[in-house]
Amino acid sequence: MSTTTPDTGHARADGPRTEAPALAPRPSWWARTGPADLTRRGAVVVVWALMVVAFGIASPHVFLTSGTLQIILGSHGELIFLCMALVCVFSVGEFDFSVASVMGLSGTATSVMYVTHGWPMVAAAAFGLALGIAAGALNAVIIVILGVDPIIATLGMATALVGVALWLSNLTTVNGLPFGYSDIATTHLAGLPLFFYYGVVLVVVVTYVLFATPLGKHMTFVGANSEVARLAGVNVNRIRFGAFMFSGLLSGLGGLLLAANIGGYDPVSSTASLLPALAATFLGTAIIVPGRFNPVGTWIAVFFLYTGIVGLQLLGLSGWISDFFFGASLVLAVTVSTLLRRRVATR
Amino acid sequence: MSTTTPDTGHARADGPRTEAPALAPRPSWWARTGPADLTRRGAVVVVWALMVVAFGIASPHVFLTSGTLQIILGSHGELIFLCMALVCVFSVGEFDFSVASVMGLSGTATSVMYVTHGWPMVAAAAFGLALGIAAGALNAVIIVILGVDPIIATLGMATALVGVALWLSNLTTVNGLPFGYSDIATTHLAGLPLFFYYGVVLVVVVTYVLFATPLGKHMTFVGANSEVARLAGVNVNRIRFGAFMFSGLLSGLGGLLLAANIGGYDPVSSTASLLPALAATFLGTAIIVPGRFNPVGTWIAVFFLYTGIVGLQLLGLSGWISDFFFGASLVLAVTVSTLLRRRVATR
Amino acid sequence: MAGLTKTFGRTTVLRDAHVDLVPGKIQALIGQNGSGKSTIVKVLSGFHRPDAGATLHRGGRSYDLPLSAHELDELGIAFVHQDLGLVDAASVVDNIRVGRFSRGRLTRRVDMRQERAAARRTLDRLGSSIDVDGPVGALSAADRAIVAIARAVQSLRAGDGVIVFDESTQSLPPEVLAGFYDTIRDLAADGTAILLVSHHLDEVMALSDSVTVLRDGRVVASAVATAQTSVRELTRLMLGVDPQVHPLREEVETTPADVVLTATGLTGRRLRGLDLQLRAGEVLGVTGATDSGHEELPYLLAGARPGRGTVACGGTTVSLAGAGSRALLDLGIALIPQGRTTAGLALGLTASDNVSLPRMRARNSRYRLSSGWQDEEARSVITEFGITPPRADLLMGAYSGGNQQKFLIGKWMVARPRVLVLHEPTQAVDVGARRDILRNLRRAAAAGAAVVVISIDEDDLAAVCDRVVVLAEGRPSRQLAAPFTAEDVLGTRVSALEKQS
Amino acid sequence: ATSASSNDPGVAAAQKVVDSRLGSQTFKADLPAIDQIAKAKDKKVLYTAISLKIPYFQNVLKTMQSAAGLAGVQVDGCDGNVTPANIAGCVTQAISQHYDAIVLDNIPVDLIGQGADALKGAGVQIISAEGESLPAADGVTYAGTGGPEMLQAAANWTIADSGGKANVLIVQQNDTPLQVKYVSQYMQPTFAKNCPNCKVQVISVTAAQLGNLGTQVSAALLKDPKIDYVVSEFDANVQYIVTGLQSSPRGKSVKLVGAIGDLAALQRVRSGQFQRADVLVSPSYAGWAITDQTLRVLVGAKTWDRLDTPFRTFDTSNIGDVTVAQDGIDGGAIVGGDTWSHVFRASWGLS
Ligand SMILES: Nc1ncnc2c1ncn2[C@@H]1O[C@H](COP(=O)(O)OP(=O)(O)OP(=O)(O)O)[C@@H](O)[C@H]1O
Ligand SMILES: Nc1ncnc2c1ncn2[C@@H]1O[C@H](COP(=O)(O)OP(=O)(O)OP(=O)(O)O)[C@@H](O)[C@H]1O
Ligand SMILES: [Mg+2]
Ligand SMILES: [Mg+2]
Repeated sequence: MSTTTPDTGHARADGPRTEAPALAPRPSWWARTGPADLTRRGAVVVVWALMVVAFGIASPHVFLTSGTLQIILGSHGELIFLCMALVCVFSVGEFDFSVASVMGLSGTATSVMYVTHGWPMVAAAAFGLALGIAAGALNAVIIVILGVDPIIATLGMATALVGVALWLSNLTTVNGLPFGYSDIATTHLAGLPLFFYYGVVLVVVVTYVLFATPLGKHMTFVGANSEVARLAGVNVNRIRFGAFMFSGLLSGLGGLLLAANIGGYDPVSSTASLLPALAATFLGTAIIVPGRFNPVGTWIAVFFLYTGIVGLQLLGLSGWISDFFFGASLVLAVTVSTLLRRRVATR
Repeated sequence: MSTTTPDTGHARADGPRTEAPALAPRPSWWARTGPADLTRRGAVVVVWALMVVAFGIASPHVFLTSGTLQIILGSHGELIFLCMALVCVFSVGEFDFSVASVMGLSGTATSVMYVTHGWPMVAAAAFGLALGIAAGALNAVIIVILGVDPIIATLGMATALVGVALWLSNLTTVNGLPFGYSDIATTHLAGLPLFFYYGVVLVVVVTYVLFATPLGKHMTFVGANSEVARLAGVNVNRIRFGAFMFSGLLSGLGGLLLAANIGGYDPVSSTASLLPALAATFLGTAIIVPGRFNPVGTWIAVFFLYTGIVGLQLLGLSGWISDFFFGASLVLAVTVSTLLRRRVATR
Repeated sequence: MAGLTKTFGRTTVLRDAHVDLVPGKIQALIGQNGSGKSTIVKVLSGFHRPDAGATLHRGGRSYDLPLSAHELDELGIAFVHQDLGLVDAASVVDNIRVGRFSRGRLTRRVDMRQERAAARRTLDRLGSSIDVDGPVGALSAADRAIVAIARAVQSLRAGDGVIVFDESTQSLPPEVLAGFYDTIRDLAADGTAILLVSHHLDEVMALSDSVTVLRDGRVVASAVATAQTSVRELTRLMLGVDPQVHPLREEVETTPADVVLTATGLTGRRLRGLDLQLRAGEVLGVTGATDSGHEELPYLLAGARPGRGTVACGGTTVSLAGAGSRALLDLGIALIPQGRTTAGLALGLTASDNVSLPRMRARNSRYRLSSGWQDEEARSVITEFGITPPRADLLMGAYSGGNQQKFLIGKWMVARPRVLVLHEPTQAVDVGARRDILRNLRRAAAAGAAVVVISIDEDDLAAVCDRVVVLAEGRPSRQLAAPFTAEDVLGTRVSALEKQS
Repeated sequence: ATSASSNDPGVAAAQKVVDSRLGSQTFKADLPAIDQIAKAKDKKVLYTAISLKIPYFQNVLKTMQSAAGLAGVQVDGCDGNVTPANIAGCVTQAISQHYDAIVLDNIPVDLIGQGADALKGAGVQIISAEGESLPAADGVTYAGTGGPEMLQAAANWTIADSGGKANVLIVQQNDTPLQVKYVSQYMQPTFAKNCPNCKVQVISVTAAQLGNLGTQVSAALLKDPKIDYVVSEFDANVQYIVTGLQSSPRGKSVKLVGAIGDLAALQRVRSGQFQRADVLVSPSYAGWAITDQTLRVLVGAKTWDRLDTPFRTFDTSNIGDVTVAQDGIDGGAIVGGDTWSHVFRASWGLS
């Protein structure tokens, strides 16, 4: 089975071959990071800054306010959860199209169980989360154990799960989650909802796991060359299985929190989040750690994209331009990052 | 750059390693195709037959009529065009998320130019088609020449092009294409619209090109191992470039014909066709030539999926069940085909 | 070819190199890993664009490099690449004819009858009778090589043309080599000029008429007649220093001690109940003909492939049925697989990451990675094996094949395992690097490890092993105990092969 | 809405409309009788809705099936799936399966383009239930179910609640011409007429871009911090608007008004989460009304142009009087009980 790695140039040699003096002491991070390297890492951040300046000039009184920041940071908390799910799955060399549908399933199930069937809130939330994990496990069984291509399997699951969510909810939006529950997502702290802070905590945790624990290293090797990992005693299938389960868990959590945020859930709306999540995750590979799926880069990418969209909306431009901006900035950012990387590689 | 092949086991040796007798006369197709082989090739077709029988029993008076056949074969002509675009791109080892958006762009542009700007019909259609080809060429430049990952690039293009189509149409559905134009898609022949026959012709042409011409063989080599193809003197980049252009052309054609079929176009609805097209194309790899993207298998897959959906609808079941059926049958069919292939391979 | 200069960024890897080929003669191209052999081939085949001034002279005319695939075809220059370049799922005829399919004028259709006939003709010319319609994936290694050669020679006119073999013998089992050499000699006898890139100096001595030696991108010896030189002289030209010649077995003494590993009833697809005992401080060699089961042994011993039998080591006995790599690693058995890019190393990650992977769990707490030891390990491998460039933070893909191989072996030796199992440890490695690697194996044994080398390279086996077991039909057939020579190993294997068939 | 303190005539007019729709609604109509209902027996009708994933349309379909069943007429459903290609598929189905009539619910006839002529050519009658009440024209019979009146009611509620000083943001859906017309020809004129001091802004959204509606609303609130009402043309969009209000610094003080509602809208009004008012009709009523018009078309009886739809407005003042549940909406209890089915049956001579 081909592993269909959504790798963005991972395997390419990165630095020029130099005649370094024998066993030179390892240079500091800063010294190793020349200006070209900074351009590579920071290209998108620079574009972000330019964008902020442009919007600031275009509408200084509206754009350059704390309100704008609140909107950009405070909306779309669920995207961070989906993106982190994708980062985990992509890191081990797999693919997952079903994150948004899993989110929808969990959110819907929680709302339906509480509102329609009168379960206690805690039981309803636990049920929603359990469904998310179960969906992740089903993905894992199909892909890791039965060996089906992950793109096809999760594409099918994505559609099937929307069906299940619609069935659970009897096709309707369900509303009326208790205020106390909504508070877990919407309570404001320093002007931003808790949902935002959960995202920050999640990004920190995933970054830590991926870059500072043995598990993260093992995941990286599974993604880069799973046979090497297997022969080094890494339980490759457990790691792949775990990545899908974790993806289900995070997507489910995102669903629970989104339901809390809205006070209910509409099962069909979830699929709209897939594309932004994929876009941000791919865009993240052009930031901070170029060529690798990385949580912080992805986090920045989410806010990069929404800075553009909110800025355009504040200028009164919406509708077609937001789609265009979304797509074009993804293509542009990744193209620039690919070209920069290539230049460094052949210097 | 990793090529991100959406290959479904392509590179795997297809048969068991046998000590073939030297220079035995070439066995007939039938003799080479053992019963296990037939199961492999035909599993989905058998499921299809069972499905038809089941629906026939459930609602004999409605389902088992020529009308049903007309609905199944006569609607969704545009899907065949999108699927063939995908087959071409997948065959050379690339990916294309943007087919549905390109279709939408061409359909919208044609309608807008004729209806809103009063261009002659022929000019409007030519413009729509040219936009489709241009979009394909842009994909090709970004992916083949600049070396950007095809999944990311076409994902971005897919979104950006929806924006362009919305901008062209000023955000609404455009209607009022002339009758004469609509006739090119809707004229009936033996109970089925011309749109259906175009699809058949297209499938025949693509099959011929892929399996019987040098170009097709070269495409297969590029998809299986582009380095081998390059060393054998195949102009790999031209073939990859061509595949994206052709994809743009076919998607554009699909858009023109869909616009003719409807008499106008709604720019946002096009994206809804992406998932069915991907599903059918992947499902097609489980039919006729297992493990390879193939036009006839894909054609069968489209009608397999729509038989299920129309059948369910005729039974009065709709809403959630169609999504569920769509997703579940994709997962199931590909799982069964993967398992069968694996069994044959290890026998 | 003349004036070949190739610069990658700031690194110049070819400096005004030149190669002269004569019709009907076999010319060998040798050099250390990274000396530029493949780069010459890639410049000629059009994969790399050389710096200005590179030209090809042929038939009294000059051409600027690079040439297009079409021009190469016109000029009758063809290539057989290291991994043969075959697509397994495609048929023999497609693999041979790819890039040259004829096309009907109106139908644009491939005339398969004609294609089959063309493929057949070429195969007949090479004296092969394989079925042209079967998939290449179903062919034996020898037949696969024939298909690759057939693709290269088909458009050469007899008595003309050039074929370049870049380490093509790498993927061939020894028993088919003789036939392969015959094929090459026949081609040369027809008047074709042949360029042969190889690390096997014996092969070079036996096959070539002349030798060109590269060092650091420069030609240090051009078309030296093979008859007038020796392995020792060639090695000196390649390395730039006098090679050490006395056997490693004597250079690094070891003293076999207690039995550390007992394997009983190893059974897999080919092995049939093999028993094996290893002593600390011993280097054991295992070899055999294709399909005799020796290729399977390392992976069974390390739990990397499903099999049956038991392995006892360090007081613990593990049953192989259902056991994975992990269980045998825990016993202290380290496997160095063949295929360094597919199973040995992750080329996209740094040297330090690659080296430290096996001890990631043991040397860290579960929740925190401490990084100091990783670089330390990588640096110790770099010093131990003399790897260049000596940088732990470089991506593995930026090292040459020989250096990668050193990292692969070093990554396992750093942990001082009880048992070291190696499969073809010197594949695609130059003489200098080979000696470094083999010396380190001896040192590991001297330090108390048990070392098993599974290889078909009789020179390696003769150089390092205290004992060699030859397998036939999945069981031990003969044994050799030191001292023995490469010829002894070869002879024993041939007689085992005869017994097998 | 008890802000009648103002003696502004526009506000008074608005308040009057609001008051008339807050209580139980009774359906009254003077329907011409259908003489030969037996002629409809064994005819087949294809009900094509913009999306059968929306429960309202599912319930209309169910009602139609049982109501038409009384006259021996078979009704099947076809899901338009919000895509013209799917809708075209439904048209194909109507023609090839020889239906006698097709009902297009919330699908403008324009959207099927040449399909309309193909249907006419095949002798399939077209009934448009897109919500507007129009006289039959061009071979199409209309069966309006009160959409324009409901949106006017939502506007009037806003005017009355604000005492004639509302600063309103209307969220308009842009997928079909009808959706645009609802706002420009019914809602905005209501504000213009009854509330000259109201400030009205419109933002538009398409189905594919609902994901960005939240930030679009936040941005609008940021640009004009005085906005105090957001009116959504369709309740289906309210949840996206809610996310926008959540992330907006002053979102909590904005009042949300929705129309053409569903259960979730009533739940929000009851719990007081953002939404303060909703206007809603029972799908049972719509199902009967559409069936009635369809039967008239099938037997060639006189059709009607407009009926007085029994829709009801809900806000904090009356939400406590009703049981908020799906069957209340489906059966009509929520608007004051089923006061229509016997009226229609009587006109068919089947009471
Ligand atoms: N794409 C590249 N970018 C930068 N440097 C390269 C590239 N390819 C080759 N080199 C450099 O060229 C040198 C020569 O490489 P080449 O592959 O020709 O060596 P070789 O003689 O074939 O070695 P081996 O014996 O391992 O096959 C390498 O050491 C490397 O430094
Ligand atoms: N970005 C890079 N910077 C420096 N050197 C590079 C880079 N990329 C590749 N190389 C060099 O290019 C060479 C790869 O070329 P090639 O594929 O011919 O390998 P090789 O050395 O011939 O190995 P093998 O013996 O397995 O064929 C390596 O020797 C490596 O040192
Ligand atoms: Mg080489
Ligand atoms: Mg090499």
